[in-house]
Amino acid sequence: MLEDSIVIRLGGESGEGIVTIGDLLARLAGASGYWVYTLRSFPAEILGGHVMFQLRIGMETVRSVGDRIDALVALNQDGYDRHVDLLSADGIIIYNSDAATISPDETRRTLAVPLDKIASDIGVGSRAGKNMIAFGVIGRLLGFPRDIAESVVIRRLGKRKDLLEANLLGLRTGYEWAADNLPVVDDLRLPPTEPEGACKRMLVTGNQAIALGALAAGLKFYSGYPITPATDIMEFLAGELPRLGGTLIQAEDEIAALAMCIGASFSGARAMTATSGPGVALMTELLGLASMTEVPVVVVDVQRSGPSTGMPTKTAQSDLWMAVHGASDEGPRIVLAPTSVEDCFYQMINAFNMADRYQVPVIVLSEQALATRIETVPAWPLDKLTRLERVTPPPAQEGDEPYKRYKITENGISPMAIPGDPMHYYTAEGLEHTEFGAPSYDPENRRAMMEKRWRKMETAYQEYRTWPMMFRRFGAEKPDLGIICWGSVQGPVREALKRQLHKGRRVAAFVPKVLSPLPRDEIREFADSCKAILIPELNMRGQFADLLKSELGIDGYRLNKYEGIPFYTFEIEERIDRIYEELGLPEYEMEQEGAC
Amino acid sequence: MLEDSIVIRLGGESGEGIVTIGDLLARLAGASGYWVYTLRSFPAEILGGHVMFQLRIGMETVRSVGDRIDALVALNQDGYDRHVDLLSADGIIIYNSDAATISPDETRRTLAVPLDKIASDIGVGSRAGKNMIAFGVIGRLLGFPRDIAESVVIRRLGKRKDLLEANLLGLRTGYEWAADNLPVVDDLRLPPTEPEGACKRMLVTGNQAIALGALAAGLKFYSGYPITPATDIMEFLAGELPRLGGTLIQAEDEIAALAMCIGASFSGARAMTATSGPGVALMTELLGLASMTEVPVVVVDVQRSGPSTGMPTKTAQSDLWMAVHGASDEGPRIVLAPTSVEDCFYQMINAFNMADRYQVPVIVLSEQALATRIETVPAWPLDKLTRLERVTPPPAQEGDEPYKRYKITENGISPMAIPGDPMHYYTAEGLEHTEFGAPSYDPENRRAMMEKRWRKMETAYQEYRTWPMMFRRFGAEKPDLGIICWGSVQGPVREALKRQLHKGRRVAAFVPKVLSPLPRDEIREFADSCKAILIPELNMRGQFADLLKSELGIDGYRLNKYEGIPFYTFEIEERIDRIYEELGLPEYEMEQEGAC
Amino acid sequence: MTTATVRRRVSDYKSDVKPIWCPGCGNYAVLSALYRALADLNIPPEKVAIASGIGCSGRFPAFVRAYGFHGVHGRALPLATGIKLGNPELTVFAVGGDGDAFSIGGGHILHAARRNVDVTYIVMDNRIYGLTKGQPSPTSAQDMRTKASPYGTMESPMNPVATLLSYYATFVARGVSTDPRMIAELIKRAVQHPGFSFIHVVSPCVSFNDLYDMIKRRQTPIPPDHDVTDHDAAMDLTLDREHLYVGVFYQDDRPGYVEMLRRKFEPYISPDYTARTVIERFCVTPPNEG
Amino acid sequence: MTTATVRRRVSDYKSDVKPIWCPGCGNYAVLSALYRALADLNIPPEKVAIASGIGCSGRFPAFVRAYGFHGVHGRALPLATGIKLGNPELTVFAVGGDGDAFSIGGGHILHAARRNVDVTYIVMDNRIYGLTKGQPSPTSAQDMRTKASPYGTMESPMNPVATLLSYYATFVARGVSTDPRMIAELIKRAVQHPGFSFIHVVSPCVSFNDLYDMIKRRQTPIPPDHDVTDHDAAMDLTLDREHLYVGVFYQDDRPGYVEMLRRKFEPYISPDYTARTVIERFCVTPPNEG
Ligand SMILES: Cc1ncc(C[n+]2csc(CCOP(=O)(O)OP(=O)(O)O)c2C)c(N)n1
Ligand SMILES: Cc1ncc(C[n+]2csc(CCOP(=O)(O)OP(=O)(O)O)c2C)c(N)n1
Ligand code: SF4
Ligand code: SF4
Ligand SMILES: [Mg+2]
Ligand SMILES: [Mg+2]
Repeated sequence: MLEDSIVIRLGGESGEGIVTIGDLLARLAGASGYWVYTLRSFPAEILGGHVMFQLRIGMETVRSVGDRIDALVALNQDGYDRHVDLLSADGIIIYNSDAATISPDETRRTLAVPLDKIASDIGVGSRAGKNMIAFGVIGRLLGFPRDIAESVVIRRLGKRKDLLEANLLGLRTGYEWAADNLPVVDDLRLPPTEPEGACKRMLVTGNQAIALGALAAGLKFYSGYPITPATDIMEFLAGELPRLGGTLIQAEDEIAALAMCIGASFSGARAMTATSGPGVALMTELLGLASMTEVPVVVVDVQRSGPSTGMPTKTAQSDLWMAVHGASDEGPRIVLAPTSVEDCFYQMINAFNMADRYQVPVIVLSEQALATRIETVPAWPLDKLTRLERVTPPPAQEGDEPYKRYKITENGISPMAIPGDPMHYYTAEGLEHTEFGAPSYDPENRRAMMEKRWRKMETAYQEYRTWPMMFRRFGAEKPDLGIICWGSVQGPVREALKRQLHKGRRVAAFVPKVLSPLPRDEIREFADSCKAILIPELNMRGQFADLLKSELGIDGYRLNKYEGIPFYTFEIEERIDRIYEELGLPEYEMEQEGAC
Repeated sequence: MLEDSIVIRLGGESGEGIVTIGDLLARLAGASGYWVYTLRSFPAEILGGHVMFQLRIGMETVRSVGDRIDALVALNQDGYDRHVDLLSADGIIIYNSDAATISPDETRRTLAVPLDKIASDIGVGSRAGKNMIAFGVIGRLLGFPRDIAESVVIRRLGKRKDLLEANLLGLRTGYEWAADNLPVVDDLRLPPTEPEGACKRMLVTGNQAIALGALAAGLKFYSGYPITPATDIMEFLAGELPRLGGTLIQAEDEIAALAMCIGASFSGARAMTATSGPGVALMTELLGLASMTEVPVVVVDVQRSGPSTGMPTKTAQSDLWMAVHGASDEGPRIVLAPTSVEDCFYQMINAFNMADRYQVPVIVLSEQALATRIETVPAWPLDKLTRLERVTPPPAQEGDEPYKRYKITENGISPMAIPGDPMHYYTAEGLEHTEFGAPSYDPENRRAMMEKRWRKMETAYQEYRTWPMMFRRFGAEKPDLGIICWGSVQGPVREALKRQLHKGRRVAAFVPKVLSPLPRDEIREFADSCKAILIPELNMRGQFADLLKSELGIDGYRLNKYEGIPFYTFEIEERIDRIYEELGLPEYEMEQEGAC
Repeated sequence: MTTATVRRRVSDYKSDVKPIWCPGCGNYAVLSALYRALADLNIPPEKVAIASGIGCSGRFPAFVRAYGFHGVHGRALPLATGIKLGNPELTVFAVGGDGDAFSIGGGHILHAARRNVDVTYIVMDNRIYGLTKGQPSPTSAQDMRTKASPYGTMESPMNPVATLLSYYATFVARGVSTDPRMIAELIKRAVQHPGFSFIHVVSPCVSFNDLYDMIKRRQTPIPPDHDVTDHDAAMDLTLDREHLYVGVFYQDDRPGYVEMLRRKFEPYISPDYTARTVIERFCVTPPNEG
Repeated sequence: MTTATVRRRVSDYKSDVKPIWCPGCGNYAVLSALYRALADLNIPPEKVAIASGIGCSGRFPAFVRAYGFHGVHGRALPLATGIKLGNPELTVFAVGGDGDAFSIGGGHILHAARRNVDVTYIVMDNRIYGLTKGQPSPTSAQDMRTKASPYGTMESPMNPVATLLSYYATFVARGVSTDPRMIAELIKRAVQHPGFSFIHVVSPCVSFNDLYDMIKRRQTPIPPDHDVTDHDAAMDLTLDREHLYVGVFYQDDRPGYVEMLRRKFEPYISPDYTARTVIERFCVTPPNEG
């Protein structure tokens, strides 16, 4: 077990309800006052195929998938065969003894549950019934109260009274059967916690947090095209946005989607689209248009493994190059990367604020694993969110000079009129243009306009560096080794850090949320304070490491993983070990300095 | 005058034949044994507007536009007003005295030519007639033989007998009028040269050289979509490719264009498309597909100023980021940049060879100014061109194991079957795949495949570094200051170098033709041999400088120009001066070491 | 929407930017027709937005005193769709050339028609790529010789009006640049039409494809007895290769997208249902409060 | 083209890759029909190439023993066009779903039809996005509820056959997955057709949009007396909302693109005209040799 947490993995056939059981367990753990972090696989088959759902349940915020499995729940033979190698030496196997047999050489504890037989005994032969029994058995083994489990089921099925009874019967049967037939396994029980009051915590996926952040930011227009693993952002918003007075259109392709968003934003609405790498690739021409016409727009890229179609259900951090550089010539844009499910929400607030304030496209780089996992997050402080509005021109006076849409200003921001304003007509112009927006090829004007547009990036940096939580620093105060990372790699890095501190190593981490424009002084200062730098990321070529090198001259050790799987904490630690060895970095008396 | 060359600029209304006169003068100079390098502007108006056409005529290869104008030919008032500031202090003004008046403060030599009157005297009031008179006047002033001028006109109008007589009359009138009425201006005459035999030199534009290189490389399929400044590559090939047994399709958009090229290449044909930045932006998804399916394809990007529509007729070197990085995730591709009109041809030969050999997309970065200017180039040695073929699987034998399209090999290159081969069926697969091409999400396989694909880039580097002329080094042998540049910036840099050497400064330049994968050891070695590095380029953000920094750790002084105009030699020199001053670099006795 | 007293004139819609089109270009007729139609409809200029792609015709927005968006090649319609749905108060136009509309932008029209989005789309069809100086477009005649097709084109031309009819666009009309008054009338009807409207203007390019003669020879008013709700009859008119029919081919007055949205979602909208409501649904509620 | 004696069988076209489709998916019928048609036509597998985009149906090529290209979403047709023109000896198919074809790929069909390029395009229309698990497609019924349209879709569905007819595609047919034999017949005719051919297959998605009932209720063979060269009659058949007509709607045997190319350029092709000829034209020839 990894510090006060337990990792449970469920394996079975897709469609057998693995995901339902996992989801209910997550809710049960959440409602019982624990923190959850899930991981799931998506079968390559269109229907059927093997599915894995893993939960890590902890006493406090869980930050990574964990390393090894503490308990494996195998609903069929595959569920055992495929995952048993990851089970820790003192792990436990819980298996459907009607569908799987355990290797005779197995030395770890096993708990047989004749799931099919129990189900037929109470007359619920259906899949749903069996799932509920399994849910009950596991709930009991984990020591979660039955009444909370029942309330979770009631919340989920509240409106389907027809199904509710059978499901509750299955659940109770599971609890009872486990109480009667299985030992209490202490290793499966976390210490009790005090569940806090309602609305202090939420259980959401990264994609849900993105969608909720957008709604909280005042999203008014969404257009998107389905693509794994971003589709459910659109699906979720399709049910909510029109009820909140906004509009959602499933476009004919990604190009149309972004063009519509740019149009809607031009006419005053906060607008966004969400897609994955192949979709962003199609959008780059329009990203250039948004930079040039200075129209705010938010594009979420839920990264998946490529290139090309690649591995659509596998995670990656491999679109950074494209996000920062993917278009013809040089248009300013802002790139944000949320570091956790909780942070997805905040980065959407930032995204809309920065888009509006700096009149640029903002790309939010999420990741497949982050998007699809459920995390327990503290409820967001909805009353404390700030909204930055676009700078609009002041009401025109008689005798004003004609409206300069692209006025050259010191901070680069030109007041932007919203159609309907009777005094500030203009044409948003994709050709190089004068301050009035008229096409111009004049060399002086050109230089001034390029500089004005890019000045906004400097303004953005100078402003955001004063905002809270735009970059984070963890770990030792006077570090020997510094880790610089982005996105969801923050989770395993923080966990590794904690253990490294316990070992007496002075390791620290710096995590920017804004990847362009980078918080350059802060990163440099951090890097200068370390003897060596490690840059772990989920891609092959080291895109972030390259960026740090070209923009800030920072050279670091690299750790690249590109198999579509998030980092395990131990992988980060192993790399740290190697650097310590190579450089002979010092270890100190165990110390606790620095928060993780 | 800039070392044995003369710069003549013509200015007038578009449609007045400025371009015709300029083109004829280029041919006349070429046929008279001189070297030519032109520059022209494109009016923003759709018809009409001011046009400038400039020729630099030299005794040996001309490498840049030059600095100041030696002779200004103004066909109307605008032609005088707009350009007179660039005329050198001892320059000469030749002007149509029926359409322009010269400032009374003008102190430089002026030659009035009453063009309209001369024309009406001989009864050719037409525009074409006036142009021919102007051509004749200038031809005579420059001292080119009249018979060569006539042959140039005959070659151009050979098939239009109806026009020929009137044109020849105009030409002769021009020569005669100038002989009778104008002084011989020595400054306008270059020393005589010995015109070499037929076919030793050609007069071509960069776009023509691209098209001719493609034909010489065995192009079989072209699909493209019109876009300035790449359109005339397609227009030229439309007249030739089908006659050579190939096929050319004007596609419905750039996406279809590249998809067709990928399809044609898959079925065995050498295929290419040409476009500009906005088109490449639309193509990036398919570039990823070509990387992933390992299909050779050549994409020419004639760069223009952006972002977005930007300044379509203005030059830039601003798509390097996109060429190297613009797609989702990480697919290998090769990026080439020709350094002159002559080199456009060679880089197309390289492009097709490298695409076929390494089964990757190859992007050729040309530039608007390079594409549209006429240069005299030595005739290409058509008999000495090498053709690298795709590696195909050996004929299958009974009992062979099934064909592995994506076989993991040491150099990364997997033999590629061509449809029609009855023993090597396969599906080109955009999903991550096994060696057989079957979709696979297996982590081990994934890692092996990513590495295999990227290994080809290392193989490419190790191979091309042994080929001739894949990078060039000019200037001092033991340099104090090193310049690293790419594309057409080579021209002014070489010219600046020559002058710097004359000044006794040890300056050298390194110019890679391959920008990805960079000739890393060669560049590093060069950089290590210099005390400081200067990286001049035609963009704002320093894309190449960033690349050198992130890939090779090279930090240099930057010189960025982003007004859509090529470098003048003096701009490079001024920057060098500043670096010399800042660093106090030594100046030596004038020395001549190093070829430029 | 407008204060009752204002009566606007053509000059109220003219911007300071002088058109850069060649003298004689058919697009001037469309521009003056738009001024006229807007004045007749008396729409406040600030409530008008015009989106375009790239092309000679794409330069249109800058010449109108209104809000404009000169976007990228082929995306006028999705831009206009977004503008309309971002601010349904606006009267929104998409304008552009035949290449912009039917070649690179060809994938968007079907879907704008299916959505019946409240945008008036004016395509200035000169059967050529004007701005890039004369390559064939999807409407160019077969075997036409251009710089890009020196042996003549291989493709048969499309029929824009027939295509739009097959997409069930709810308003389909044609004008010709020789008759700006008629174009103005068509624009007025199109703007008043609920939902998507399409106006095909045959607009000569004097520099690369002068169609004035063809228009003179073939233009024919749609017969007054034509029933604009009769889709088959409309289709028949377009398939007639002799005549270039001018007028309204088809009109179906079903509600436009904005009205459909209103009808569908008005029942669900309430001040009690806010982003907060949605977010709080995700709270993990302890059982006693569940 | 093939050695006279070989007689191929269905099994000669089956690859080793097992389809990953859901049991009952309509695409199986199309796959077996293709095997059957290829065997009947006795085309050597190495002369067959199949291009697809992304979707459940896009997985098609791997299941056929032939050359395949599983490309990106929406680009099956331009890929197939390139494959055919890169090697005109091949029999080339493009295959894919309704989203791939009419949504993201919708801009390419008109132009493939205008070119009359010799490719057979089979669209497996399940009126849904299968692979991404159930969003509406351009052929989804109005008001259809899916995860992405929980209140029902707003758009009216397109009519693929009518659209292809309005594009003047030269071969337009429809099959249904309940009748693989018929699909095989249509494929054979399509392959033999010179130029572009389009087969619309109504192919149920058992997981997200089960159309078997609809097919059973509405499928009707095209009347035997239908004249396939009569475009108007074909259009009428498709506009009938009661019947789902199955068979060949329209066929026009004018030459395909490859044949047109041959006719146009054969007179110009000669061994004396080579790349060298073209290049040498640019030489600056001194006057005495000019
Ligand atoms: C992505 C992209 N591809 C190509 C172009 C070049 N381009 C500009 S306008 C145009 C076509 C113009 O033709 P049309 O749409 O008919 O407009 P017209 O000029 O005839 O009014 C093209 C190909 C571009 N600007 N962007
Ligand atoms: C550029 C891009 N956008 C979106 C996707 C996601 N995607 C894959 S298949 C598909 C649609 C599938 O529907 P359809 O074409 O009807 O095929 P079906 O699965 O129904 O056979 C989508 C949206 C993608 N792969 N690439
Ligand atoms: S080129 Fe043709 S379309 Fe363009 S402005 Fe001139 S006449 Fe009009
Ligand atoms: S999801 Fe639908 S279309 Fe896809 S394989 Fe299953 S049944 Fe077929
Ligand atoms: Mg046009
Ligand atoms: Mg489908």
